[in-house]
Amino acid sequence: MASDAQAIRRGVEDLIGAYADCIDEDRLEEWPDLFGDPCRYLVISRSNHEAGMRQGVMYAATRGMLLDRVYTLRHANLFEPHRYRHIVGPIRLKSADGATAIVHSHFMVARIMQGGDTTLFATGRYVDRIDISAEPYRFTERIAVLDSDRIDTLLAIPI
Amino acid sequence: MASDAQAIRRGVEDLIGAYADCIDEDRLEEWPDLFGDPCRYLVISRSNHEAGMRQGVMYAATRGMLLDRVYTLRHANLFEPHRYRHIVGPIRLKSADGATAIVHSHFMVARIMQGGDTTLFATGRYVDRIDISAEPYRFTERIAVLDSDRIDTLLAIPI
Amino acid sequence: MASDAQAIRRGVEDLIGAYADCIDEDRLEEWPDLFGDPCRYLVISRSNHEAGMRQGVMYAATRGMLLDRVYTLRHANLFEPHRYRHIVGPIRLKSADGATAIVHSHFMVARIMQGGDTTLFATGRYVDRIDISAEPYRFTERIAVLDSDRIDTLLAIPI
Amino acid sequence: MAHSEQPADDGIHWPSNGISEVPFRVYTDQVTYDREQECLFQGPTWQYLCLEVELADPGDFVSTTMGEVEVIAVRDTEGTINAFVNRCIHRGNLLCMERQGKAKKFTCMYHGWTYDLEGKLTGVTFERGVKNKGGMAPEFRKDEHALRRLRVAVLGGLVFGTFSDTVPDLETWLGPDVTRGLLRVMNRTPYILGRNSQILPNNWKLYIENVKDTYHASILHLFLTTFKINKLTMPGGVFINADGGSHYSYAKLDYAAETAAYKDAGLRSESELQLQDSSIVDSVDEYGDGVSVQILTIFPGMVLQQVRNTIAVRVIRPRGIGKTELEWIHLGFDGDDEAMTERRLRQGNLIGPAGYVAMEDGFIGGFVQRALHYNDDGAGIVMMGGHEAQSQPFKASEAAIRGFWKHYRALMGQ
Amino acid sequence: MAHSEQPADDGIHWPSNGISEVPFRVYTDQVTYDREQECLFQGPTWQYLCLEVELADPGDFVSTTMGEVEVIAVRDTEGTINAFVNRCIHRGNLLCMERQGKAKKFTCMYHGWTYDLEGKLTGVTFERGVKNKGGMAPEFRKDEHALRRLRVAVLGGLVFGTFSDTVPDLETWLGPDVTRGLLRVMNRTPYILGRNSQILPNNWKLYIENVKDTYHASILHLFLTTFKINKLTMPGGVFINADGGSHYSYAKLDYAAETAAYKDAGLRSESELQLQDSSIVDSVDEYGDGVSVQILTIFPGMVLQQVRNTIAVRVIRPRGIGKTELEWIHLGFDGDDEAMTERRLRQGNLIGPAGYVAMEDGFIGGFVQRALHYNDDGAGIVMMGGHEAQSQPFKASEAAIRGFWKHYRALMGQ
Amino acid sequence: MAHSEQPADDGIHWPSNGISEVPFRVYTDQVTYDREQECLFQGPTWQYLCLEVELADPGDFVSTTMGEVEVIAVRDTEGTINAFVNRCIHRGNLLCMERQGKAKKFTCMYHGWTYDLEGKLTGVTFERGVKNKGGMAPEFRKDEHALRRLRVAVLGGLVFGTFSDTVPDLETWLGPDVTRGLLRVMNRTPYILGRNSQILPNNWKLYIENVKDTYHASILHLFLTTFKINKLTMPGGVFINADGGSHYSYAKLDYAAETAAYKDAGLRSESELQLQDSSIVDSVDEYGDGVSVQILTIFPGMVLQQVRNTIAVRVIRPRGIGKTELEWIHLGFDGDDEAMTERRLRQGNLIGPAGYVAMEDGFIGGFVQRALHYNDDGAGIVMMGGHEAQSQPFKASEAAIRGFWKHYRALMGQ
Ligand code: FES
Ligand code: FES
Ligand code: FES
Ligand SMILES: [Fe+3]
Ligand SMILES: [Fe+3]
Ligand SMILES: [Fe+3]
Repeated sequence: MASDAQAIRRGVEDLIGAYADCIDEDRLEEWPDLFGDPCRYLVISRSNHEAGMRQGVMYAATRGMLLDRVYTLRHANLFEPHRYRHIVGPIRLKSADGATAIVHSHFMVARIMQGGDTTLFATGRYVDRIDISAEPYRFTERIAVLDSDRIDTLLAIPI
Repeated sequence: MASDAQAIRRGVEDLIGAYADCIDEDRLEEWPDLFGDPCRYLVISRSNHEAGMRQGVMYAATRGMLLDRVYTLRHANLFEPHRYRHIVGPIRLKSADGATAIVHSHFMVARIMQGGDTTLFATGRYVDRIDISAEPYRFTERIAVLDSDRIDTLLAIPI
Repeated sequence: MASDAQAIRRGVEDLIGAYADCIDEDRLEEWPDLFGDPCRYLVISRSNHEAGMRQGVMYAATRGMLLDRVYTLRHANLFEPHRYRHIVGPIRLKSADGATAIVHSHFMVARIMQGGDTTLFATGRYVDRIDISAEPYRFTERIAVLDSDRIDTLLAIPI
Repeated sequence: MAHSEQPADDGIHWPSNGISEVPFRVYTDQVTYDREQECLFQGPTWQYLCLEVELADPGDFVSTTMGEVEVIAVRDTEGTINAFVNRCIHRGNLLCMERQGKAKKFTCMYHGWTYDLEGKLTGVTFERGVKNKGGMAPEFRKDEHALRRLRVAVLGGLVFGTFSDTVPDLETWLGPDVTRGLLRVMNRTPYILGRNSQILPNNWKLYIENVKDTYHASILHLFLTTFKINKLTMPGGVFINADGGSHYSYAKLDYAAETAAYKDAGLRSESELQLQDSSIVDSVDEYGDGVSVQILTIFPGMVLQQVRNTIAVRVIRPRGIGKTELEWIHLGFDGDDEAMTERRLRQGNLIGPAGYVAMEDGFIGGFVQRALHYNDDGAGIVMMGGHEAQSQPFKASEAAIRGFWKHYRALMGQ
Repeated sequence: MAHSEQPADDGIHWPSNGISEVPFRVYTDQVTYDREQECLFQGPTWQYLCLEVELADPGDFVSTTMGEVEVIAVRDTEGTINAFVNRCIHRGNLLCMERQGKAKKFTCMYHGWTYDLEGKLTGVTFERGVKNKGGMAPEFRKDEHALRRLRVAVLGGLVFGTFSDTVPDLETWLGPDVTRGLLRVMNRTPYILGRNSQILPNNWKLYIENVKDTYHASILHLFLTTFKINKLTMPGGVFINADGGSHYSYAKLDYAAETAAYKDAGLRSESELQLQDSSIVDSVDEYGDGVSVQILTIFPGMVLQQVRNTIAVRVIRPRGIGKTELEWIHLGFDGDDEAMTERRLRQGNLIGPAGYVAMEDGFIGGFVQRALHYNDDGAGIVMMGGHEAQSQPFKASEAAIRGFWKHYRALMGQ
Repeated sequence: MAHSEQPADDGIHWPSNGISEVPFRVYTDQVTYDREQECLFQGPTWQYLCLEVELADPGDFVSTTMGEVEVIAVRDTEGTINAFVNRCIHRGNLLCMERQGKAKKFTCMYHGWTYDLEGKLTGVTFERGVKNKGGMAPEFRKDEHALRRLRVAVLGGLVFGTFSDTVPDLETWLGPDVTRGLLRVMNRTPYILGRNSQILPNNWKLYIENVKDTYHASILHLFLTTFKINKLTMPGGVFINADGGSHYSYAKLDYAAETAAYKDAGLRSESELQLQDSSIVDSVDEYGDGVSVQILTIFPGMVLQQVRNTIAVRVIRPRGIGKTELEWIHLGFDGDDEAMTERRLRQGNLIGPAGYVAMEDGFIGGFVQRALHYNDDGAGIVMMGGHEAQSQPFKASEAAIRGFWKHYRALMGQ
């Protein structure tokens, strides 16, 4: 009933909000916990995605792979310090049964370098499959479909 | 009562969400259906709008004119392939009676060229008059007030 | 109970929406009324803020200081005419008791010059302490934490 | 930053046969670009500044640019329109920052020097110091200083300016044909329906050539053929002035027959190949001469258009080798009724940045620019209609483009 | 806008000892950049255009760039692959705007001139005018015009093109070693798993040097040492072709031992210093020769890589002195089963813009560029492994980089 | 990309009368800009690097820029402060990417070469190869290599550096007046209240001139007149050092009277023309000498300000002909109590990018730059207070600006 729909929407919004929050505020260690295990996290350009080409830029199939990404970011990769700022638009709840919600949302991500340079780094759409069978909600699948197939310099922090 | 207000807000958010969705995901054929007939769709710069000058960049007074815009875009105009990414901010429900809701929202639109170039293409405010007398809600009037009076190269896809 | 939480969330969203609205639509005179008195309004770079350095770019500790900022903007400072466009992401309600709500939200601000130049001027996070003990809600504290410590040309209009 | 992008000259080599082969490098060379500012935009040409109605009363001013240079046009207390460079004599500050307004005098915000509406320096803050301390060096005489002045002329309600003391008066310079064409369109008092501007990713000359190019319309602009717009058009012609730089082309239309045709069309609205709503081409013969399209250019970068009932001035502003700002000033006329205004606004869908017919013109120049990138050897071919730049009674010709290059080469000394 | 950024030449002064000291100014000088376009990218070099499988059928075309120049590759009706410059003969418009497609002929959108799949001009709209009015100048002969043609060659399913009539055929030019290395990797019919592209904030040469730099891998790429990847690597070697410009380096790996090692690792998963999920390095010896890494470069700007089971072509596209576009074309091969595809995709985390091993290569060049900003006197030192550019059986060497400079200086005439 | 923007020299022609007429082209010419980097920023001038307190302990380092060049300042184990260019000797990589930190040595991330805190090259990875294979060419001697060294001096807790071996020691170079002015403000141990930086859309010289311009304050900064700030200011003066390049100006204030005035004001708070909350100007005479404003400049691009109780260092960093980065380093001092800190923060509204008094200085230079765009013939007039550059007991003068040009011309050899 309505209140349920309401509750699901709120839970989904919280999950999606927590995602942007932990990335932008540099609390990446919380990021893997937002996914189930196994899961699917894929950052891929729209041109590849629409052409049915599966090669992305970043890909994880397990929470372990997410943890490795965070560990590596912290300890085993070098890059100039920078941060993101996500703006995620209103969610589009495409479907929801007791177990799974399919949710789309638009995003813009600005990248801010340590020197202050700010650029519109990425835009696109999150295509999410969310496990709503239990609290806390978790991503079963999150595909970040990038509108552009060009990335400036590198992609270190997940989108 | 509250639940009504709630329902109206949700319906408006869905309409506005569907608008950005069908444009950004290149399902333009769905776009005219979001308007009543007759209707008023106007893309105009703030400087013209505030000065009371009516000349816009894109203008439709009927659903037929919207359909013509889509047909022309698909078959009768040439331009370099590109897509938009809309981010629409939280809506401001200015007023709502049983028949009509007046709604404002802020937008940013990024344009992504086939080569990958991404730019902040347009920013502004939607000033909407929405027919809420029946489901599905439809735009009686949507004015996209552009903050800038400059357009980069051309405006093919509606804002 | 849920409906309360719902009402608080809506009230907070309205306050934050009204803030962006009055700035972007150049109704700055309404801006001070959104704050309590005394209050704390601070625009500060993340690098200063995270380092515990208190120097910001704009600072007001009373509503009088907010009023002075608006008066000065209108009558005692010269700068090239321009406007902002705020896009504020979904709010994160961190805590709320009967008296105070702690709310975070992400923002992007585009700046549009009179000539039409549009740039991504600022990105960051609002860290708000909101007095919800009575209608209308008001900011007890609003810290606009800027991701970049660089400002293009000048900061005349509040963020 | 005029010189910040200035490279060594690569030399522009014009093929022997004059103006029907155009070296691609004219679109890519920085030295050429800088000389154009000097020889064309600051040279012996008349350029659009504003509408006379924007300067209705004494003190009304407009600040704009001629080429890359900031200038001011203002009506003084005698009612004369003056124009001068928007640069303070003291330290070079932009004297006026408002795009439009009303002033009794111009006061520089930096140190408060003041100028009258003729550009004469009338006030120097602290000229004699404060309490007899400081002040300007004694030999400084403010009456020896004035803002760099432009010549001004008005034709058909349009205000023009030039940096040149030698260029003939405006009408003589335009010649009788172009003058006639201008006055035909501007036969009533205009008002501004609105402005739009477009940033074009190409050299400014690619756009003005496009406007003068009567060859591309029926090919590039699919909209016209798709919906059989202008299918009742009757042959028109091209008038080119003596120096070649300015021109107009026109075509007539059987308005009545077209209107009838659309009426019938209403009956077979299932047809894929027609507009669902033909009101965007529902036109009236407002000039009573059956001419439905008249495109007029004034060297180097102004366009005056009548496309059915859309009337617009277009100003082409160079903004670097590969960047051009195109401003559209959409006009109505005193006496328009609501029906006419609504007609102009609906037809507005044909032109401007989103115009069904104008859209392609907005990007095609950028495609040429891209194709020439590091690939600008050789020359383009402009031989449609021969090698000359004469007025011609037909449109399958590039004569008007050749005319542009004829005058261009004369002024650039190439 | 080729010339828009062209400054006066500051002169590049090579220290006496040849190729083991590289003047920093080669990365910052605009004249040098422009000459590279002419002498290297439009000079006697073979450059990657596309995969042969992208041109499977007659009419299939790809439009791309060689250096900064827009070109088209297309398979004609005889099945031959042709390539030509993507610039219309008429007024220089970009003839083809689609990145990929199928065509019977190429029609310029601007004025409709048409070209066959060999680039010959076959149609000129209104060539004889309309109703005998206008039309092209009589002496214009369209059969005298064709698009500037490139030579084309195919090797291992990769299509190459050159502007040069004098450069030897592809295999001779590459030499036996590099040819062998290329054919080893491209030993099956490839398909595209996906593309990614990166904008690098540095001169293109800093990236190709990085690829040829066998010295930095174990130092810059912490990931390898942190997780002891390749700890079972056996010494490899470097092959450099005769002119020095092209090369490949390789290393072997005890695949079986590594797999076993990861199995054990599973038992001590608490260890901080190992991957939680080692599937990203879980590799198979798909070439059956124990080689786990082979990096091959073709002068001036192409890379073919095998890093375990990730196969990719990288194309380095100069986009200005301090800007480079790097395209990754990730390959699979016909016959890959789902397990192999999934393996390639997971290992894909090692390479590309977000690659655990490739990430640093994406920004390090930008750091050099920044350090050289207004500080480009002097020369870098490239003496690891001596002063020569010979093939060597070890990797602690900069020989491949010296090879690049050897051929670079030869073609640039420096 | 130092040279990427370098055009041919257009020549800067100084009018006969020395330094009271400044050719506008100095703000628009790329060759001039590049020579400034060499003759001023890499020439005989002392430039701000950091605060001494930022280098409290051995190993503490700061990386910054001098003009466009990346440099590092570090305190070594002997406690000496060293500074050198931030460019690795091997291939030119940016040696240090952190803006601030603590290090025992500097290790280049690219190939691991190491340097001690004096900039001496101490380690070359694989110098002798791996298992005796590869390694550096035998004649390479690492003890022959060190990072390009700067001279360093400290005054009043501020650390300065210079590329010059010939410029006199800092105090001699500044002269007694400017030295005294600097030590007056920096009379306690500072700490950083915060940093802000601004990108100015103009040539760097337009900003430093603005700072030296005692003429504009009461005119451009409406805030001061609107709210009658400083109405109790007493005449101050200007001290200019011998070479003309550095200076300070000051003004006194009757603090007590002002405080009283604001108290009264409280009673008539309806008055439109006063601040609702005057705490932003509520000041104390922290130096006990009644001086409320002291603006000090050090050639070419440093400012030390005391504006009431706001103390700040400003560093002007050229970032291209028409782009300048201005960094504000806001200071407090050990011993400040909370009231003083809050006072400094509230007064902070007067300065910085959003400063009631500083705001106009942030864009006015951009307006000059715009007015000069393709319009840079002629010269500005700097004759307020005559033609000389002497210290003067009054402020309605441009003497300090003339001083700048005097030293500028000397170093540029113009
Ligand atoms: S620059 Fe205009 S008054 Fe000084
Ligand atoms: S430019 Fe190609 S047909 Fe005219
Ligand atoms: S560039 Fe510094 S070690 Fe190689
Ligand atoms: Fe056209
Ligand atoms: Fe590498
Ligand atoms: Fe000032």
